[in-house]
Amino acid sequence: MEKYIFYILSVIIIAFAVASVSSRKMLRSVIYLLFVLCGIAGIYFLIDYNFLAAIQLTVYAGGIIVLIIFSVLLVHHIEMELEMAKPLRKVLTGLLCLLGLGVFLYTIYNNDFNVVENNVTTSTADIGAKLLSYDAGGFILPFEVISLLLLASMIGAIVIAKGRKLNDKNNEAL
Amino acid sequence: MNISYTILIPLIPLAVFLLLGLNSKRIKPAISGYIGVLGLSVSAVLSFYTAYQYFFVSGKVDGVYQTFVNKSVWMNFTETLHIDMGVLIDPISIMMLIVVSIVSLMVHIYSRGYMKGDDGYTRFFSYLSLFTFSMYGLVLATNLFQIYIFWELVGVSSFLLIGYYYTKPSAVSAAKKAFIVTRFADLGFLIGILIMGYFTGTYDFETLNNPEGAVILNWASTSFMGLSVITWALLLIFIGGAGKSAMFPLHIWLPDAMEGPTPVSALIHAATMVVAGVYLVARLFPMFYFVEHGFALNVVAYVGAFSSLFAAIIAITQTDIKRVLAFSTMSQIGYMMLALGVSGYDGHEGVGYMASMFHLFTHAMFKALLFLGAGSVIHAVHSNYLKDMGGLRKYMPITNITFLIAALAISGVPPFAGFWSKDEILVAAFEHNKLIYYVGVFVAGLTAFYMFRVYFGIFWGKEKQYEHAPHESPLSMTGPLIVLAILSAVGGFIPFSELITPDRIGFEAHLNYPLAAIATGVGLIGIVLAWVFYKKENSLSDKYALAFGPFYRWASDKFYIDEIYLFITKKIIFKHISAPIAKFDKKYVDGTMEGIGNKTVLISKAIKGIQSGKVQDYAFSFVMGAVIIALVFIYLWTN
Amino acid sequence: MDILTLFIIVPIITVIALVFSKGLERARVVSMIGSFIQLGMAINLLFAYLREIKVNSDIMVFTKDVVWFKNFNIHYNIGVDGISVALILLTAIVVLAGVFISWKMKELPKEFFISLIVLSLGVYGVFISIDLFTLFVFFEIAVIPMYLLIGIWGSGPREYSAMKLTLMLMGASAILLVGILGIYFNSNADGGALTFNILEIAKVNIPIEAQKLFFPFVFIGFAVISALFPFHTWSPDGHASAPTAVSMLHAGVLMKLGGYGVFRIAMFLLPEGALHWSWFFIILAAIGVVYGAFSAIRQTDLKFINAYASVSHLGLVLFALLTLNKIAWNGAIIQSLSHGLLTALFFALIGMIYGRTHTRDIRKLGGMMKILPFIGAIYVITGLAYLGLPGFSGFVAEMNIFVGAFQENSDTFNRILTILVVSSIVVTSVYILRLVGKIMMGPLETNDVNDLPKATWFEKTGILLLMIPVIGIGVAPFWLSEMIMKSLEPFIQGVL
Amino acid sequence: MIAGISIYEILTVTSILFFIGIYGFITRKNLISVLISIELILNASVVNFVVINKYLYPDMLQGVIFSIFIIAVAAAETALAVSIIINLYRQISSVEVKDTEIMKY
Repeated sequence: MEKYIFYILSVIIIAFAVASVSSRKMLRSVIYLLFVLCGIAGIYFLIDYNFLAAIQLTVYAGGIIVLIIFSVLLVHHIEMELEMAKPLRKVLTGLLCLLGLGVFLYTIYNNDFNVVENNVTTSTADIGAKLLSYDAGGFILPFEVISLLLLASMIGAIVIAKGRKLNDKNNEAL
Repeated sequence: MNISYTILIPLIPLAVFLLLGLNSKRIKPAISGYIGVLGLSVSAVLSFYTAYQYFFVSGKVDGVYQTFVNKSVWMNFTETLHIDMGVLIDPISIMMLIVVSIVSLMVHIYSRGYMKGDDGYTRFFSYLSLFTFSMYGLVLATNLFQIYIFWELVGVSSFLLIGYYYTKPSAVSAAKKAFIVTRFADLGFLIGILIMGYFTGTYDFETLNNPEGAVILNWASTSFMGLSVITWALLLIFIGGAGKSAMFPLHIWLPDAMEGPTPVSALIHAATMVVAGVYLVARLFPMFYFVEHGFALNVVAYVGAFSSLFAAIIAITQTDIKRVLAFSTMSQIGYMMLALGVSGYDGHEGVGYMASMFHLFTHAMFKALLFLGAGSVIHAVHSNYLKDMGGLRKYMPITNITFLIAALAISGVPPFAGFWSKDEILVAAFEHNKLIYYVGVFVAGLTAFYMFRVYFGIFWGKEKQYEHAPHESPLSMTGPLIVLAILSAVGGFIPFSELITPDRIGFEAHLNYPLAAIATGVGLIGIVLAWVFYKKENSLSDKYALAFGPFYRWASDKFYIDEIYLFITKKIIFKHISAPIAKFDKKYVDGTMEGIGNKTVLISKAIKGIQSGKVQDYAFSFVMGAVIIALVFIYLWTN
Repeated sequence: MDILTLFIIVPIITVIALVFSKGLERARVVSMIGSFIQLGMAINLLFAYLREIKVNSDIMVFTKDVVWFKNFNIHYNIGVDGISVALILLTAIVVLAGVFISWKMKELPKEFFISLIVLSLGVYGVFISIDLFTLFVFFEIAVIPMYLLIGIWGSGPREYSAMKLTLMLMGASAILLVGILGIYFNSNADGGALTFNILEIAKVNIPIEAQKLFFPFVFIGFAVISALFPFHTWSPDGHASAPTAVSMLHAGVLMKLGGYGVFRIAMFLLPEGALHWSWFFIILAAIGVVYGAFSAIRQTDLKFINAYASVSHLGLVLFALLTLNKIAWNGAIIQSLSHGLLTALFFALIGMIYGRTHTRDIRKLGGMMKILPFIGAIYVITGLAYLGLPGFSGFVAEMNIFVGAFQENSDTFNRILTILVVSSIVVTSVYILRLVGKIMMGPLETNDVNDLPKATWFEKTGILLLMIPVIGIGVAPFWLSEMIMKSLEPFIQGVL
Repeated sequence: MIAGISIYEILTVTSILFFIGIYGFITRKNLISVLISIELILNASVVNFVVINKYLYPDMLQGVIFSIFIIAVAAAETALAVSIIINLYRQISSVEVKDTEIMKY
């Protein structure tokens, strides 16, 4: 059963990923991305990382996609057709990607993974404890760093998005 | 004999030149004329004094005229090879000093009248002084290099004086032509000097000319293409002389040089500068005579004889009186060359040398007179052409008489000066080379004919319509004419053979009556023919001109030598050497350099795209690089 | 302060003063004072040198040695001999004359004078350096301002010309650097330390193979700036586009660096290489002499004519150097001086004519003598001096070269080339007289130029500054040639 | 663990996803599309972290925690990118990659 679900998810991910990068309509492209992200969340569910799946859905599908959609709506007409790259470029890039993929797969399939059969379930509490742990192997420092980063990026995003024009207006007001 | 004061002879004109040249705008014309004449008078007096001292007081030791030298080093090359500056006093340099002094002084005086009212009056006198300085320097030179230096300076003063009317295109091109042709000849001279300097190790005339000296004794030591290198050097030096002296085929500048003011023609292109070539050969006469048994001297003789004949023929056909005189000058200089060429060295053998110098002297007098007379005529009628003249004897009696004297002198009618010198030349030629003798006699006849053609054409014949009645020139112009006429009349009685000989000993010259009679007879025939043709206006001359047909036309077009030169310079050098070089330079040499530059630009343009600033291109390259590196690693690890 | 370093310090001070001076008036006065001091120092140096050599028999006097880069043994090592003294004097004269000629520079005068002074700094530096590397650095300092001077203040296709000139000279510098490094890495052939010091390298027997290998690099590297055929093409364009003072400095001084470098480095340090290669380069030099002269005949732009004439005259310098003969070398140095002065004069006069008539096309000029008597007279005199008239410096130089080229160690091959080269004096007279005849003499070409402004006091001063040494050398060459000959002694010994 | 699915298959899928992302990154002409492609690439790597954690080291949580960090960074990154895009759009009225080339000067 899980096997088939995985295959279905894989097909969804790959198909929508392809659709996402080849669609000429911006909004659709974003929506296809949403499906890809949801598919990935599905994979997380499958391998029993429910917390991760939840984050994937809330942060990615909920936050990032919404952000992108907003930006699309702000800068585009919905029906606007996108300019596409030259065919030669596409072909070359495609070939390059296939070659790269070949390299990857060759490497992966030639690598003997030391797979441990298991059925461990990871609870959210474990993850939380690990994240906030001061002990050896704890992630409190990166956690703080990330939080600072998020704060900084939030401020940065606001400042950048405000742009010059507001400043100009202020100057005019003064 | 103390000769240290002689250095003043050239330096005074130099001072005058600097004074007038630097202040040409500030000095009033009248004053500048006086300064010029005064300065030159001092030089002339000094020259005469030197001549007197040398010839009659202290020049002779044991019956041989000595050489006095006073020099200092100007530039060192090696221990032995250096350029000196100084004065050299010997018979021929003194003779030349006298010639230059007399003619230059006369011309200075004459110019005060002739150039009156001209814009560049002061400039003219400064140029004249420059020329006189250079000529004195040339005459007094102690070595080959010094003579070359002043040789160039006379060339440039000649250039400046020919181009004196510098707004006239014909004058400018004549000046250029004179300078370039003579400079081309000087190229030969310079190479000759270089060869001579290297193979003999000296430039000094005394060392070179010593008949017992190492140079003359060892002439055969090195040879090149069958001739001794010294002979080559002499021939090359002679090319320089031939250029200045307008010998065939380097004569083309001389007729054109008549574009200059007439006094200049008289001074430079008749009496002094053009005989510099003769002087140069005479200066090196022992070398010419002894080296390779006189091979070079023979060349001189034949070139002289040919030029003499060639110029005389052309002179008959010219209608511009100054050009007739110019070709006559060329012919007479050819005569002098011929005389040098047939001369021997010892005792009476040296009669050719003596005659040449003698003729140089007398010719300077009567040719200067002819030119100044012609100038006087031109001044009166404002034209150079015979067709605009005629019957002037009534208006210009003094000019008429003096011109006649000069014409008689050049035609070799006794007892005028030309007769004596010409006779000596013919004697020398008769004794050494019959062919040249016949040429000489023939030329003597031609000379008489064309001279009297001009004379009759100007002063006799039909009176022309003159714009305003011609009048005799002022005293400042007729005075020099009279002085020169007197000299032309009596100059032949100077005992040259006792003063100037190759071996410096002197001999008793005597008339060779049969030869003198033949020469005089031929001259008289020429005069009579001219009388018949040109005394009265008649059609005889045209008839004979027609009879000669193409030959006459060739002669009147100067045998197309000018055209050949033009062809060579314009068509060959300018068009087929210079222009292609300029084009080659632009197209290939520059093109190659440009090409390198352009290729660099192209290459940089081609690779500029790599650094496009497009993130996606970078990403592409990055991925490609990563993949390639991965492939390399895989390849390395799996094998 | 030692007498030579002042030649570096004074220009720097002048430049600093210029930075703080505003406007044309002050800038030109400051640069004039600076150049005057330089000229005074140069004259002082000349006399000091003449005194010094009486008591000091070293090759170079007034030497000073300060370590600069210890690792590579680079020193700030300076000193002069008679040749450098003469060339320094030339530079001082030409720079001062150039300042006078630029008296009315309108655009960015301050920057112009700064570049000019920096250029002169580089030139002085080259002439006083004994250290190869220092010399190279100064060489580059002299070349770089050229780009700005032509590119900013030039006329016509100035950017093109400036680019071409700079690129070709830089290319040459690259080649030169290879040569210099080649010498440097062979300077320990006798076991000592690697050194850039010219005097020390001269004592070392650099392996013959290395000499043969590196001589062409050094020679070409320097000869390009002396417009060696076929690397001369930057010169006509560069001169034509450059402003007057820059043409003067360039042709007058900068192009002399080539001959100087060939002499001081290529010939002195690589004598075997010189012997081995001279036959080849002498052909190029001889071609350059004749070729430049013939090219000049066909040009119609005054500056092009002079540029090609420079190719011809500097070809003569290289030719003389390659004959490997003391007299010819003496001639080469004098020719450098003479050509420097005369070309500077020529370019100054061309600048004056151009400033008045706004054309350099000889077809459009004529009869200038009538309306500009002073300039006309000087032009004719300069022309005559240029074609080697006795009484001017050109004659002295040419005669030394020709006589030298005929002396002992030359063979038939050299002599035939010499005769070829001698014939260039005729061609030179053809183009000079054509020029003089066309633009100075003859009828006036246009009627509306009847009242051109006469020469001003600063123009006259500039011209007289250049004219006096020309005549001085021409009339009394003995003292100069004595001084140079004496300095040549140690150099010629290496070659013979 | 997914029953019947080996690690190879999952890695294959993520590799494909990764290269689709790269393809998109290189070929798309629009800044937002480029951003989407970056998300694809990030996701592919996140899945890899997770999967390798699960299959090879089930007792540890590093992979998971790293994934969380990556998601956080991606969110921050997207927020900044979007704000830049919006600002850019205001300045030059375009979000085409080719129009932003002027930034290289």
